[in-house]
Amino acid sequence: MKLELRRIYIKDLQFGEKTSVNNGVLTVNKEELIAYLKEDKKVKDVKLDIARPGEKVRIIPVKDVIEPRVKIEGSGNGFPGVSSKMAQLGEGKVNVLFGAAIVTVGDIVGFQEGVIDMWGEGAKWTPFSKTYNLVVDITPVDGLDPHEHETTVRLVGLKAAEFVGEAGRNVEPDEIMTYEMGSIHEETAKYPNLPKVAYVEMLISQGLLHDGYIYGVNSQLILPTLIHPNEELDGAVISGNCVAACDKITTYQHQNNAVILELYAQHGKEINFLGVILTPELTTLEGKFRTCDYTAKLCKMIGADGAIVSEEGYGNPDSDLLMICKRLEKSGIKTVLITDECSGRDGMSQPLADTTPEAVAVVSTGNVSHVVKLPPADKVIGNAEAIATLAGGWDGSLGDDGSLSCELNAVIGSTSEIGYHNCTVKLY
Amino acid sequence: MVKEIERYGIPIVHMATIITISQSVGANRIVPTVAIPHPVGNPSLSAEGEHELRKSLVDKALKALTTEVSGITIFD
Amino acid sequence: MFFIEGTFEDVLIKIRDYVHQGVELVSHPLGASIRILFSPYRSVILGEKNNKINAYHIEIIESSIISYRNINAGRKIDYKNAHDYALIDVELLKVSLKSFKEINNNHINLFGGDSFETGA
Amino acid sequence: MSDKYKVLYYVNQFFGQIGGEEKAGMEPVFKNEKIGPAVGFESFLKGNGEVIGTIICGDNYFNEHKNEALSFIMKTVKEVKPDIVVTGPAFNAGRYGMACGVIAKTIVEELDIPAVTGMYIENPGVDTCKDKVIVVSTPDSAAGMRKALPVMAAITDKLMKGEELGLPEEEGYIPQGKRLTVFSDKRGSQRAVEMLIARLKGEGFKTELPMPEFDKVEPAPPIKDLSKATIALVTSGGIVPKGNPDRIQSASAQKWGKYDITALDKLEADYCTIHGGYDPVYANEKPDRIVPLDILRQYEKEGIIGKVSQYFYTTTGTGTSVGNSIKFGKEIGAELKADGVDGVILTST
Repeated sequence: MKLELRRIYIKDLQFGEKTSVNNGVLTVNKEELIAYLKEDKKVKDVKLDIARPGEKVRIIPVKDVIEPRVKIEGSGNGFPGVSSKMAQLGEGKVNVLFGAAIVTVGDIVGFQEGVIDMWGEGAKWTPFSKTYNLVVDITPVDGLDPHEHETTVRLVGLKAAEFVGEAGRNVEPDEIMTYEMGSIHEETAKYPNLPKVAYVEMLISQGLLHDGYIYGVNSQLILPTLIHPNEELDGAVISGNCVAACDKITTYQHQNNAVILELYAQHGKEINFLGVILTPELTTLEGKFRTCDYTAKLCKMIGADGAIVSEEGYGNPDSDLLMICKRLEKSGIKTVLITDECSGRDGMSQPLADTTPEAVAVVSTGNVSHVVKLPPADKVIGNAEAIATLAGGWDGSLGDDGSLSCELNAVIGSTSEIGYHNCTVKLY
Repeated sequence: MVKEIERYGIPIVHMATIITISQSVGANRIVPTVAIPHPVGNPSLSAEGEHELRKSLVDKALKALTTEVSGITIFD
Repeated sequence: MFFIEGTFEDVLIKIRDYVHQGVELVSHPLGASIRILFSPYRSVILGEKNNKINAYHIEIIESSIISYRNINAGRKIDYKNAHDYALIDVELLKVSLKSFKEINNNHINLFGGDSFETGA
Repeated sequence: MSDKYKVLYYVNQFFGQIGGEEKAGMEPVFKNEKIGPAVGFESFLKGNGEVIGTIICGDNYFNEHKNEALSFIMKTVKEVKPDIVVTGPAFNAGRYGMACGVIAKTIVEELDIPAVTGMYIENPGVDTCKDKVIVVSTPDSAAGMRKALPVMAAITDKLMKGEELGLPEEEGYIPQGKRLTVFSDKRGSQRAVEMLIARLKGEGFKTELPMPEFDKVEPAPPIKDLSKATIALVTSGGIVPKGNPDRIQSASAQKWGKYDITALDKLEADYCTIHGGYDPVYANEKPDRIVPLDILRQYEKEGIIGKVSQYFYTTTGTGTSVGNSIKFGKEIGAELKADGVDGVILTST
């Protein structure tokens, strides 16, 4: 498979008459986009807003982040199986509005958090303070059940990304990234002496607000599955998870999965990258045994010498992460785990909900209970009341000057367990 | 306590209701017991029944003490 | 169905008592994100009572209690959103039950009823 | 008037220039001058701070009369009002290390005054205080004084200036066990792939999240002939003679007790539990539910086991610190060994 991600650098975002890209400035026709999104009969109202890097703007509660793109060659524009017709992804040419993002906000439940601060202290902690964000605030019609509500908000976000992405169709890219990889046999013939590496990407697969989708299939329903890295880069995997703000994998992060990109960068040099195994994180112990055994078996079947395993979430998925590690190590497959940790506000508690001596190589992407202080914003996009959720829960979290202390777990992408961000933990 | 006693070379069996391995106290020989308030008894049984139960648990403990082990071993 | 008038922690402790008596743990006691640990409600599925105590289940419930206490030290339970937490709890429970049934074709009986819940 | 910050120093009888082991029983005294290492220490503060006095106490006195010693020291601290307290360095001296650690930690916890000490990594005093006190990592003997003092002084100076300390290995102190979130120059995915490549090449790598280390003990060899073996009973279930003669704490135990059971066939109403962690009804009804003496005695009579050891040992497990449970284990183990015990049954609740 060969996929070209053709990056058009976006340097500003504004509303205007024609949805278009000119000299790196992305212009969106507000009314047109709203009208398009409201074609969905379940959408009552849509509000659009813009948040640029450096502005004293806070976005809350964030549901998902999506990169606007358009496929100009090859099958399957958008998100097949979800927002567009089914198609095989992974091949062709995609124009990417690189540096822009669609950010959806929408209250599905009252305890949602997920904050993006575009400036100052808060900006350091989220990768999405650096993107030009088109914020889509969705109010569905009354009387939807929570599942329909969630689906509606999810679909609207994806459609908005498709709509905006279309603006890049005829724009010359600034940079072309090419991702090409043949069958395992072909690649192994090319690089017979390089160690073979699989990437196991775990997905929260547990129910409402705790799901992920692969070509539209709820990951709850699958056995671990082998997927070509290009398919994920091309939009095959999307997020339906909006509780774990700090470590959920947003759709944007699937489209730009940092582990995949890093493994690709080393493919043919230091390693032979075999592919991605998507593994659901189920709630029942029997389910966990099944998926963990199956994951290890897939790694063995494709002949992996090493594997990177990334987690999504904290708590019961820790068990899956370590069970997979144990099985891989016992099969002689060298494993590196990526996880965040919950070592308490003072950093002195046991970091994971489970442990295993086989986990000798672990990358930590931060302590989800680490406290950060966020100064008051000039403007809040979304639901200002949701800030109370962030501030709630413990004493001393709201300062006299209006600043608020919150734990990293509320900040989108701060402790990304696919290693999308720079946080780590050191022992002091 | 278990580890320190075993360091003297005396075999020790830990009869415990909480046999958490991850938070392990380092016991090599473990016999799981009935419940926290009555590890080697069960008030819901008759006097004879309870005696038999305790006997069987002590039997397991003695079996553990007379068995060669190479690492954490649960006798149940 | 057992309903425990108390907190998430009370549910975990009750489960621990049962698991120590040989009751199987069917679903994991913790949620998949730290947010869920602030919930006033939690349902967990338990299975049959066996004569044999499952060391792995004990390990899970014990470390779940430790994790719960670590995370909630100094924190208040989020009662303000209790209604929404209840909704999510029941939704996650439905998925767990469905998954449990698919795996076991109902050949394992659930203990006593099906689950634990808190109310506070 | 001086705007220098005030340091109170603590040393033992030896470094306080009173005397050696023969003076180890001396009670604490306070002298409003710099003594011993305090002199050198102050010189490394570069004029930013001054040592306003030295407390000297005998190592044995401190360890044997902890409460009295601490109350004198705390009283002195309250009177002289230092900005920071420095103890030691104690190098690898165990009793001195315990004193330096306990004093420093108590001052931090009760008076909220920062404290710095110095010890060799294996000094048992390290674990008494490292979570609350900055413990500079020193060589194992006093020959390392010249290395230790500048580091202790530099850290003291930083703390007094309100500067954040860097990584333990950079600053020279023993990690306090705090896992703090910081930014790396590489994102997580890159660190993961580099770590994997290092592993695959057989090169060194360093995990960012070490799994808790389980201190394992080689299993002791099994009992060969049970019918000749002496079996001892130990419990953390808090079973004691009624009235709790040794006043063992119901939680966070500070001590253990041993009781002669030679004359008993089972544990009855004159025993009860003082354990604070569970419902005591069942244990009080029948203490054998915690310590199965009845069965063991029966087996002794039947010749299945050689004999039941003369004493059973007891403490409470709830909330008991790791340090104490290690201490109890060592002490009880030594007695069991001396009594020729062949096997131990330890029951926990």
